[in-house]
Amino acid sequence: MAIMGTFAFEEDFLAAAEKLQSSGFDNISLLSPVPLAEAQKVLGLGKSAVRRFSLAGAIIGALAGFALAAGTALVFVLPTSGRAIITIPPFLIITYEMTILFGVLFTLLGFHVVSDLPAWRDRPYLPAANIDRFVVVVEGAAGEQAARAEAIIRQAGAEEIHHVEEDQ
Amino acid sequence: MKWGNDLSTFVEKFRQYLKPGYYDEFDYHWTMTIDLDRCTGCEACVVACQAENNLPIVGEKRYAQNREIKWIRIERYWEGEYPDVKMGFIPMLCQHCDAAPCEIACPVFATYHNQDGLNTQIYNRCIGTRTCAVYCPYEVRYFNWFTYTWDEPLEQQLNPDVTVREKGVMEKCTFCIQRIRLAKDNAKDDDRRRVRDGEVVPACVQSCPTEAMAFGDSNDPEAKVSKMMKNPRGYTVLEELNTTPSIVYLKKAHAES
Amino acid sequence: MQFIGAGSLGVAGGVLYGESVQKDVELLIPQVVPPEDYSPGVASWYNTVCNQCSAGCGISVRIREGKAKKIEGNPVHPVSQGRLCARGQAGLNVLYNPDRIRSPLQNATSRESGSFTEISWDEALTTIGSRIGRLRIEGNASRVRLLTGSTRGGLDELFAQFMSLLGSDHYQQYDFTDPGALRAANRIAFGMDQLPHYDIKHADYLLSFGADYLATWLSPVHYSLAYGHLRQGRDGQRGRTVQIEPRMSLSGAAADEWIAARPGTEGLLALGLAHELLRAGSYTGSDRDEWASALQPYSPAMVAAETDVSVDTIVRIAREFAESTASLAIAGGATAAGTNAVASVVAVNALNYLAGNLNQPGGIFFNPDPAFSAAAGSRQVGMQGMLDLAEAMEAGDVEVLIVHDSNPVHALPENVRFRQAMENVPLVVALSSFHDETTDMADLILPTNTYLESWGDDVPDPGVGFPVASISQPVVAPLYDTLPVGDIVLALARRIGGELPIRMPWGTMEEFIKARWRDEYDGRTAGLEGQDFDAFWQASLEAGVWGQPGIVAGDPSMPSSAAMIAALANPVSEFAGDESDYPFVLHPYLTATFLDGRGANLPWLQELPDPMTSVVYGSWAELNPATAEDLGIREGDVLEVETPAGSVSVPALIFPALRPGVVAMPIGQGHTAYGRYARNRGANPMDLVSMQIDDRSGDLAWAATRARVRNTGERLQIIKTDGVTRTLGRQILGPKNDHA
Amino acid sequence: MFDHGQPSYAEVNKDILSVMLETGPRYWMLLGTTMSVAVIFFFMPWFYQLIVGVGAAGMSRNAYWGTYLSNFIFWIGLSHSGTLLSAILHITNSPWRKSVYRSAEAMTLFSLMTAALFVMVHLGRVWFVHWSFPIPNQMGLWPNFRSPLMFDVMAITTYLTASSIFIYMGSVPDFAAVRDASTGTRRRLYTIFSFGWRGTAREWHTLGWAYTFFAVFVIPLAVSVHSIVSWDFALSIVPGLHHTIFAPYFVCGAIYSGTAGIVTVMYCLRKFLNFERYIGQVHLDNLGKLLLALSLIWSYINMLELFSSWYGGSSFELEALKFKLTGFYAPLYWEMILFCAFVPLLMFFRKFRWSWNKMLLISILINIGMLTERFIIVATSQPRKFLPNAFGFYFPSWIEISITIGSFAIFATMFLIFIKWVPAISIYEVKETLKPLRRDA
Repeated sequence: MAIMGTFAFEEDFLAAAEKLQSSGFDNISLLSPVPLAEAQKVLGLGKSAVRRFSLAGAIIGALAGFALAAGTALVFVLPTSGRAIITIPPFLIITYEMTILFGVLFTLLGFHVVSDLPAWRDRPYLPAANIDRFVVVVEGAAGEQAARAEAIIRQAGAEEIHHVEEDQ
Repeated sequence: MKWGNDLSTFVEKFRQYLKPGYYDEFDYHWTMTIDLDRCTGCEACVVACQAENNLPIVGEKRYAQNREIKWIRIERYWEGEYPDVKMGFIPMLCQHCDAAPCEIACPVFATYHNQDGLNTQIYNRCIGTRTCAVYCPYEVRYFNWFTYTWDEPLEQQLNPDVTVREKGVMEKCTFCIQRIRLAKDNAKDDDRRRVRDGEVVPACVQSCPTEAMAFGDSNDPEAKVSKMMKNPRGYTVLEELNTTPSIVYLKKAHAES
Repeated sequence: MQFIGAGSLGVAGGVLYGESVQKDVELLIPQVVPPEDYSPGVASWYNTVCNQCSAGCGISVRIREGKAKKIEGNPVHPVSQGRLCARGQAGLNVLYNPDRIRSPLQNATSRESGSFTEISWDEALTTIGSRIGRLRIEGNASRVRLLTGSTRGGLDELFAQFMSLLGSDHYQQYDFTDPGALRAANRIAFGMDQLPHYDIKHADYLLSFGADYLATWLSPVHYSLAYGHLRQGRDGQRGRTVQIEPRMSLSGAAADEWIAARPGTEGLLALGLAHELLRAGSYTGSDRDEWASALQPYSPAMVAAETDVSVDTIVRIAREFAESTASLAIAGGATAAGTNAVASVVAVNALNYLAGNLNQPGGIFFNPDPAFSAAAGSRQVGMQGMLDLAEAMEAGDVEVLIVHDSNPVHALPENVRFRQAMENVPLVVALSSFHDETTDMADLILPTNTYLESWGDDVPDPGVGFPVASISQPVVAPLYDTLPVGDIVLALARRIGGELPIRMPWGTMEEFIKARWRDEYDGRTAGLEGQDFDAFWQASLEAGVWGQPGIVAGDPSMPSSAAMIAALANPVSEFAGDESDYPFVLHPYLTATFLDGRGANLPWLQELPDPMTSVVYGSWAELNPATAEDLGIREGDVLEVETPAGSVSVPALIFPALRPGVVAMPIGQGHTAYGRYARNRGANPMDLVSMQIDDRSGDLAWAATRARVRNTGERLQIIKTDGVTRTLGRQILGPKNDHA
Repeated sequence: MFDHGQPSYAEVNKDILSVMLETGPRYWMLLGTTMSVAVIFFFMPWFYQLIVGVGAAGMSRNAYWGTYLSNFIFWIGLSHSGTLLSAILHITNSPWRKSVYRSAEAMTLFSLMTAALFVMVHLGRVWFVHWSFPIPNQMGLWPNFRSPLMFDVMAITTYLTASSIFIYMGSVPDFAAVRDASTGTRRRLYTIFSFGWRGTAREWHTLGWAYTFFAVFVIPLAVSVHSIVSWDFALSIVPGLHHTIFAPYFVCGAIYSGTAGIVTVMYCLRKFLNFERYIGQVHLDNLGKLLLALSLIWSYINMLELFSSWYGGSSFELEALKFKLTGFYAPLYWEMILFCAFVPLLMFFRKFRWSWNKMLLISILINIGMLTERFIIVATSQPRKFLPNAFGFYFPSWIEISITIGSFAIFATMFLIFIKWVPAISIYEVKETLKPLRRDA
């Protein structure tokens, strides 16, 4: 069972978030219509792992790029214009493009992995959160725990509180 | 894969492939010399080429649009004004450059340098980007803007040793590669390693009524071309571009006195 | 219904797509089971004789799967020596021309209509045979006329026999390109009919008076070979050539020096040179004084004034000509086409005579008696003969006119009225492969095999210094329901009956040729020892040519200088038309591609850029740049060129190497018939030529007409491959610095 | 920054989404027109050309490259607006970017597609175009990676991929907004499009990082793409094309025409989609300044090009130069100079920078100028190469002209479809620029 509290104002929302965080609720998500640096701070999100994907992608791309150009040149040796078969300068251009291509693709992959999207099941959500409301969601809290969470949220000045059954 | 599985050979090959240039390794280096002092601009070579290589009859309309296809053409240049006016002819055909500007241009390897030192054009491979023609400083590449047809029964003349090109394909002088292939086969048949000098000549050279053109393998120092190339009148067109053409022209001599 | 709709839509789309991306399959070998007479994929070569001009080059034709693929020069033939000109190679277009006549035709209605209906050979031959037969019996055989082009060798012999047996002495030939003036002049100078062998190959100073020996004069391929040798064939010795003509021809372009003397005065210039030669005292013959007196009037000063060539030039050229060890002077083209043609050529001959070039290497060799004692050109009647013929036809003296390989309606000036004269001939028979202007006027068209499908033989004229004869054999099976000309003649003979079939017993041309060669073989023994006829025949057939290099002409009857001197008079050509109304001189010239127009129906030649101007398809009128500027004429302006004889409209072309005051026009285009490639293309300058005849040769003075040009204001694109024809200082023709 | 007072968060959603969700007849008429123009002017002539051959165009042995290639370059150039600007401005986080970048990126994507189409039209045998892709095949034959055209293939495919990912990822939160605001099929569709986006802090955080990396990758990519396109010319030895300056010249020209393109597009968005509240003076002003700067750089490089060819003094270069400046196409050349070098100078005056109509006019003139620039490059250099005897002339055929017109219709069509599928202005980023939802705000 999940508890959702909607807030009209950022401060209340953040206050609630901090309170919950400090009182040991680990499974909370903070929904907001715009990115909020503070909210991310509350959850202690620092550097994202996405950047590792990007780096890996770029490196793999560079290798793949040169391998493609040089390798295919060797598969079928066709001399042109008296140039070397493995002609470094033009192959660097291919390398360059492939670096970027793979970099981008891996970053995309990274995004999906880290943000664990696409979501395969619906999760507690209020459309208002994508318009002009801030929503705190506490999941996996039951019984007396839930009551405490609800108290904290209400105390922080939530407009409404929703209870939703999580589909297990 | 060409290099097999052996790593060392691979590395060795790899090193070798890093060096530019290849001409010294050619089996043959087919070369043509054209003596402008003999050339009279009679255009016999032009028709010879048309007959040998199935060049289309494009018709008046296409000609007016500069869509003609003539693998070898005669360029004319006037010098001076009347009455001291002179005319200079120069046959212009694919120069089969060792450092051909056209070859790097092709994205699909439709044109490349083969082991006879020929600048080849593979019609089946061509996708018609026309880049090679733009890059060619001698403007000797011709494009099939249409699929040309022959008025029946003219098609019966078509040379079965040469393909008929379809629309969207680039074409150019091949040094009559079909003749070269035949000569090499014959050489193989009677267990000679190499084609004899003068055993094969392109249609244009064959027909030239003034014997202005010579053709042969310049790797062979005894060949006629090798001797002609040493002529002090020898030069290559647009030398400053460093395309190292396989066609050496012999400048028109001037009457003493 | 929807299904059909959708289906057909799909089909249409498929078809269009296929159309757009695929090309239809073509079979290399038309038959499923290849016939025995050839093995697929293997080329065989047959030697025969070229018929594209009257040089008589030997050719080898490449055959694959029974189809002719390429024509090259016959390496063992002394005329072409393995080389061939553009015209010769385009012979394949003659064989496979889409516009060939494919079966006997009968004129459906009127002659003008040009519409024909197919008939059987039997019917056609019977019609002609019976008619001629009747005339023969009536003793009116002379009402049968036979006109051919420059037919030589066996066919000529066959025609001659046919006509003489018929009892008509009216077998005549007309070929615009036949060097009648040259023959006449040589007859006067050297007293011989056949042309001498001009040894350009070994000359080191060639002085050409209007003779475009590299493109159109006598034997272009042979002379081109010779030219190559003259230039670079000998180590350290490069022959010089000087060309004298008002409009730079191919030979002029090749020459070291190009002199545009005033048109019509070339002969005079020759005399001026002769005068100077004599004065310089290099000639020491016994008849020196006669010459001196005869040449007295032609002082360099006087000649310079007349010819517009500076005195120094005259003196210098005379000196060079005299001093060169092997000098040679030749005359042709416009020089041999003035009212003074013969006089001019005689003057040139005199030059050779005085410089001692006769029977010298690099000079003029007289040919020995030709094989088959062929009397070359003896039946060429020239323009006078054609006028007589036209007159006879006009007068109704001609009942049957047989035309072969000659196109007078196109080749003769309008004012001969040949076309109209033909109206009065009850039966005109054309032996032809193409619907040319004359053929279209015929009542009966007997389609002939092309020369690549026929038997024949030929004795090249001019010869090469020793006896030569070539055999021409069919290299492919006839494409259509046509017959070789010879077979037609023989068939006619059989139809006509009387003694003809008895005296002309041969079934086919092949038999006739073989018989002819047997006679020749029996006649000659020298050089044929230990070779029976069959071997000889086989060898000659395979080689395509037979010759005896050993034999040379005995010392010729040394020319009588008296005759020459007598013939020198009146060296300046008279022009039709008054200079005040017609300020320009009309200079028609033969082109390397079409010659007198016979090549105009060959697509390869139509698409071949004209060597000097790069123009394709259509004709033009050339003007000197300065002249054009004065008249405010740009390239492509349509000019009306008008002469006393008529007028044509052609686009203007600015030509740098043309004497001011001359308007030059290429001959060969302007056909009103002659197939899809030739019809209605350009103009025919012969329509402009006034009827003037040099009575000493009876030939038309086609270069002796004045003209005026008018800018019609219309424009017509001249199709040419040339962009800019100046090097713009780029070293394309070779580096400037060195002096190799 | 907002001319007509600040909208509330809710209004932002309403305004922007309404464009997508409510469709009037005018839209359908417009779409119908552009589509039919595209078919009649572009695809039908192209099909005809497929059947008869490229000869349907005006090219000949004097110019093997014609308007197809010059248009290709033009469209590639136009594509440099969006992604590049958007990325640069994102990295230098300048807030005014936020309301324009979405449509700018869309422009990139669509002009890139149009450009790709022109490659197809240009090819002699387009049905074999796949031979130029590195696809394993039984012939064991691979494309020639030494060829400038292969650089193109690689660069453009990469650019297409990168910029589509870039624009898509930027719109994921907005897809969620569409999902929430819609029902039925569209809702299901956008549920998929938005990956089930909720806007949790973690999602925002990852998106932020990823987006920044995309931006970092895209900037050098965009620069490389147009450099590579310029090398198609510069790597030849043809006089008039063989210039080292070409890469910067093309890149600068590309951004130049792209930016001008944005101004035009913004004008339309503002006018027809009533985005007056979001696209305001500040954007126009900033873009104006940017354009001005670019035009100055462009003029400078142009002078450099002329100067270096003239100073080099080689007969070949001089001939090409002479033909360009005084030949048949000289009027076009000077028209280009007028439109791209002089007209933009007007933007020195605030009067012009602040007037939508004036800016629209200027931006359109600039792009006309850039279109002709590309045409001049192909039409004046090729007919004046090395051998005077082969000098000639090139004039486009009616088919080429019609296809050129058609390409604009194709672009418009794609854009019209786009505004119905993707919020033309980034909802959440506009919200960021509003005053935050705080008590103290």
